[in-house]
Amino acid sequence: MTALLTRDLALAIRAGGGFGLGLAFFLIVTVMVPFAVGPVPELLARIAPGVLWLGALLACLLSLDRLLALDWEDGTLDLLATSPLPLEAALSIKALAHWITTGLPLVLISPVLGVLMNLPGPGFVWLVVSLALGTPALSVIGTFGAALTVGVKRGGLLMSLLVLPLYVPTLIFGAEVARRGAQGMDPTTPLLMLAGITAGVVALMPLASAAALRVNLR
Amino acid sequence: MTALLTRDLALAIRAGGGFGLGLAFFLIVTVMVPFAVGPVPELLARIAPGVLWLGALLACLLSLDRLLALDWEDGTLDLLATSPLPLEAALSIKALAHWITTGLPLVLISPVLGVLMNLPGPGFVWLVVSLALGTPALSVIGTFGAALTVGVKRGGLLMSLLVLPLYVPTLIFGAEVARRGAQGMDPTTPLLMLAGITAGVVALMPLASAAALRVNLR
Amino acid sequence: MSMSNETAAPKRPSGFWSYANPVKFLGLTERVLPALWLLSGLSLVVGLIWGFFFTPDDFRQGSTVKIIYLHVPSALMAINAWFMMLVASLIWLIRRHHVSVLAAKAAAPVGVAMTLIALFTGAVWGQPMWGTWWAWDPRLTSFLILFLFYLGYMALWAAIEDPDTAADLTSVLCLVGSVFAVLSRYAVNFWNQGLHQGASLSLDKEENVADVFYFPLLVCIAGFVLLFFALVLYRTGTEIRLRRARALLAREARA
Amino acid sequence: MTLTIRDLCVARGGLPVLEGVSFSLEHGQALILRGPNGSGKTTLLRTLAGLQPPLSGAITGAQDRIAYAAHSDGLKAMLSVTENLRFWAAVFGQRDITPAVESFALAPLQDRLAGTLSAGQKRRLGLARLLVTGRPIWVLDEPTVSLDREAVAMFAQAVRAHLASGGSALIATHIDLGLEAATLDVARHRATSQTRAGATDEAFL
Amino acid sequence: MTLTIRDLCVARGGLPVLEGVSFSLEHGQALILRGPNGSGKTTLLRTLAGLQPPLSGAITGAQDRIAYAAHSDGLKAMLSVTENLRFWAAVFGQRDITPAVESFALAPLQDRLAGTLSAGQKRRLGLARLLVTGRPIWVLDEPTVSLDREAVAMFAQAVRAHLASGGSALIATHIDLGLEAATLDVARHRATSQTRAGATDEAFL
Amino acid sequence: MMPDLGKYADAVLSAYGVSILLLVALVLLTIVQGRRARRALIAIEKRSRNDG
Ligand code: HEM
Ligand SMILES: Nc1ncnc2c1ncn2[C@@H]1O[C@H](COP(=O)(O)OP(=O)(O)OP(=O)(O)O)[C@@H](O)[C@H]1O
Ligand SMILES: Nc1ncnc2c1ncn2[C@@H]1O[C@H](COP(=O)(O)OP(=O)(O)OP(=O)(O)O)[C@@H](O)[C@H]1O
Ligand SMILES: [Mg+2]
Ligand SMILES: [Mg+2]
Repeated sequence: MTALLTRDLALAIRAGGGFGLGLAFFLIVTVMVPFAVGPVPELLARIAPGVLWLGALLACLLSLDRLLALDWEDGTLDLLATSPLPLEAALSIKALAHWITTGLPLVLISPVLGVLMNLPGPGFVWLVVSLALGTPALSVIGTFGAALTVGVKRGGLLMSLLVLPLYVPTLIFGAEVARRGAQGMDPTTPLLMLAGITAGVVALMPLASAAALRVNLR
Repeated sequence: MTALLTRDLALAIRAGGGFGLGLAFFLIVTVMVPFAVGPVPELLARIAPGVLWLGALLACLLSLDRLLALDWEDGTLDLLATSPLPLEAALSIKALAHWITTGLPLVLISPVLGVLMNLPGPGFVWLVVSLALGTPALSVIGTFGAALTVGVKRGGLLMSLLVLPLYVPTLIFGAEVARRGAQGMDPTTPLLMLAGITAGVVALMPLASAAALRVNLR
Repeated sequence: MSMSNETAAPKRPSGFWSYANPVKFLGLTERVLPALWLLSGLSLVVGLIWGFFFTPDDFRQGSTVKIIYLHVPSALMAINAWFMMLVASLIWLIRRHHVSVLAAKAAAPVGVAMTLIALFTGAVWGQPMWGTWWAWDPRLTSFLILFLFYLGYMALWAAIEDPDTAADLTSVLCLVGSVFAVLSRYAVNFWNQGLHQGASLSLDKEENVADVFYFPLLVCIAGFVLLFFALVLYRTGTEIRLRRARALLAREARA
Repeated sequence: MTLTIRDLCVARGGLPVLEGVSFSLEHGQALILRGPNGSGKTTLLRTLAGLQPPLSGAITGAQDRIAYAAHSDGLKAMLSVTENLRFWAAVFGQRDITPAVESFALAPLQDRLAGTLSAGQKRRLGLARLLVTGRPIWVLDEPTVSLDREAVAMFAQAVRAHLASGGSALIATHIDLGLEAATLDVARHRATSQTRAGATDEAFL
Repeated sequence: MTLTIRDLCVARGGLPVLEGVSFSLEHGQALILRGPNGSGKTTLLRTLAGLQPPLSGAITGAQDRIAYAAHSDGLKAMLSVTENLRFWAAVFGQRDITPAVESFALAPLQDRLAGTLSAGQKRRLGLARLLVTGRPIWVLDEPTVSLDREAVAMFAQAVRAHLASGGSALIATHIDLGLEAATLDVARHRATSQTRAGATDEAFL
Repeated sequence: MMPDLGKYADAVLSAYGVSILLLVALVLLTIVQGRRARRALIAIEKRSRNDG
């Protein structure tokens, strides 16, 4: 178990910045938004929570294809499936490694990007809280998407297509928490929903992922 | 030359919808935006041109990693490099195939998504024109990014990091054309700039891409 | 630095290019560096203390003008570091001197630090002056883009295993990136006319920077320039040693 | 416990490839699978390793006792030789990787990244992985591809040692390994077009 | 024109691997490269194919005359056997793919997607690609990996026909192909640690 | 000694603080890395001279 986690982390760091790149992508996407919609401060402030959540989601999504595809190509998954480690546990660990290398850094840097997007003062805390609570769900759901598409050569785009709709509830509640927070409203209800989704997904999704992966390994 | 183009197109269609997926991703990203920023019609109308351009850009970006990586893995690039076809020409053709399977469908479907995003009436023509003029540049610049990162295992994220800043000028002028069009202003100046960038990039970038690829094949 | 087991190469280039030889380069920098460190430290200390303690407040900006002694030199160096990387990359692509490309590699983190200082001091300055930490002003925006180019450049170095491949690819990226950085600058200017002051270092625009601010600023700029050179030379030496260690290890493994 | 295969029928791409395969593999025994290209060796081995279900027939004694090695070795280019071995050892609950390193003469390559090995060196590392699984049944698909003569001998020696310590091995190969072992020619079990593909979908075939 | 190699020194990963390699290859000749794993055969062949520059030495007569085939065959899993061959024929300005199909007995597999072939069948298709290049010098890295005995004979036959028609071939292999050809043992050309890696950076090595 | 920074004290002090911190960190990092590389190289050279 720990061996798998440390190996995945080591690989993420060595293969040219597993940490850095997710971050950099998040940064770039949020930086591109003003170029696209124009440099109007109050407009930016209004869409800031949503854009930051969307940016985090896309950064997560883009790194998903590294999650299983490499291990599939070089046969590691075949060998893991025949190993004593249950596939469910292996996939949970891989999701955890993905979160540590992608989700966690995003959470930590989001306040800086909030500044760039003119996020109103009270929004910062809630942005961080909602991301910290929501990104684990993104990693776990993403693992399912990766398991579904792992047999497909370069299934990156297909996976995005499958995963994005699954991300909708997390995105809605997460962005709602951040938005209400930024407008000084009470974010408890969406926060509870977000927490519920994350808890449920972390507990149950690995079962589905393992089932999908087993089919793909056949 | 034609053989390479038809093969790339055939592969894109057969390998599970090269056309469909770019489109679908574009669709989903633009659909996610209302979830993220909240369903306020006039807000959506205001950010519509920018969001559509950003969506097109991301859809393009996400399909870039198929552009060369598959051919690298199975040795096709080695063999192409030793073939009579100059590498510059081969890469131009690959960029063209990428545009036909990704950029062109985006251009064609953008009016529909404009409706979803409440794009104001006069904006439609200019949205389509700007995308038609700008997406070829995206494909060509993307080919350069792909050529730079082709040796790196699963360099998708790294490639995004390298390519996104290169996309900035195209994005700014493209989105500006669409935005001015939507607001009934005169978009000629940014349109000319956009055309200039596309022309320059199409003419010169393949040289850089071929140079990078040759280094990577060593 | 012991490279005593090296034999002399058959024919060596002379003059400036002779420093493309790593041994000679290390020999030179070994001698120059102490002086460089000392000078840069001295001018930084003098400039910053002068600026911070012994200059008056501006009538409009109050004490915030003191930020200029960090902001302007770091912004200058951030841009010039990239320019130096561009020149060094070109030298590598044309003459294939390893030291040159290693110097470019060594300069990137320094450039990033300078960019970060410029961004941070600018943001802190902007809060009282413009009422916001950040505005999408063209100067600021193109700085952010420069920051992204630095990140991309460093990430590419980190991602590629073979040093010569990495050198070639990062050099090509530096070239293409420079063109696009200039393009972006124009695009951004077109897209938004900003808040930031224009060039005020030119001496004829006396209204912008009075002499009291001007001289300590010059000392600070000199300090930053010297520090940049000291850092880059030292780091290039480090990169050369890492390359050599790598080569020796590989040779050992193969023997 | 012996590995016993009874009347196995395996399919690839929805079509039966082999049928009526039966054998059993005792402790200390090796079995060489032979057969021309495309005859179904790979399919059979993947089925035994539990990576795909058989169409019909029974496999007993395979559960959690098989170490499978095919062309893809599960090696990470960015990890060193020892790191790769350590990882697989940990996954299979083992600790000691020295026997593996020694059997395949990997000591001089120990600190090299796996991605910088030559084809044959990579292959040796892939085979060394078998030793750190601690599993008794080795199921190997063309293990000696790219190996030079010396390395093939090294491999044969490792197999002999494994058999001597009570393990068993099932090896598909086209070349002569110099092992004293029974041979099974899968060509004789080629599925005839009569073979049905499954229970509920006979109508398709 | 003969392929002539004079005093070639090739490097991999920044280190010299082979030095002082000299030979020439006339029309109708084949040369077999031998050497233990990791001795530098692959590196030498890639250099000759023009995929990497030599450290020093001269290669004449290689420009645009080499057809290179290694482990990766440049085959697309989603294209059929004929489509794959047609594509490479078009890239090399050829038209007729029937000789290639016939030489490697691919007719029964013609309409199968390349991805559904077995390891040996895929290899046969990769070798058939050589015939559609129309290039006179074949440079082959372990061409017979995964082939059964019959297919190896098929390959040897194709090489003989190629030589008879005035072509030449350079083959790195660990097994005996049954070809009557000269052999070059690269192990004798191993670069000593004295060899320098480049022009201006002597101090690195 | 300390000049009166007025209401902008926070801004000026934090700008100086962070910038100097960044510079010092950069210099320290550079020197630590340099020292480490130097030591590693000397060790390797010594070993390879003893072996060969
Ligand atoms: C994050 C925000 C900021 C960034 C990235 C930034 C960046 C820059 C850059 C790139 C330069 C040009 C250096 C050169 O080429 O000479 C510069 C100069 C300067 N900046 Fe800023 N700046 C920022 C905020 C501010 C603010 C808020 C002020 C003051 C209100 C300011 C005042 C100045 C002054 C006086 C100069 C010197 C002008 C010159 O000599 O060219 N900056 N800054
Ligand atoms: N995905 C697939 N769809 C359809 N048929 C397939 C597929 N994969 C393999 N086959 C066919 O199944 C048969 C058995 O293939 P298998 O790979 O098991 O052969 P093999 O004995 O391992 O051959 P080799 O010695 O060439 O490796 C072959 O005829 C092959 O063409
Ligand atoms: N990327 C790399 N970095 C450093 N060394 C490498 C790299 N790739 C290969 N090598 C080393 O270069 C040497 C030559 O490798 P090469 O692949 O040419 O050998 P080979 O003769 O083809 O061996 P095999 O028979 O195993 O295929 C080997 O010692 C190998 O370990
Ligand atoms: Mg097989
Ligand atoms: Mg080889």
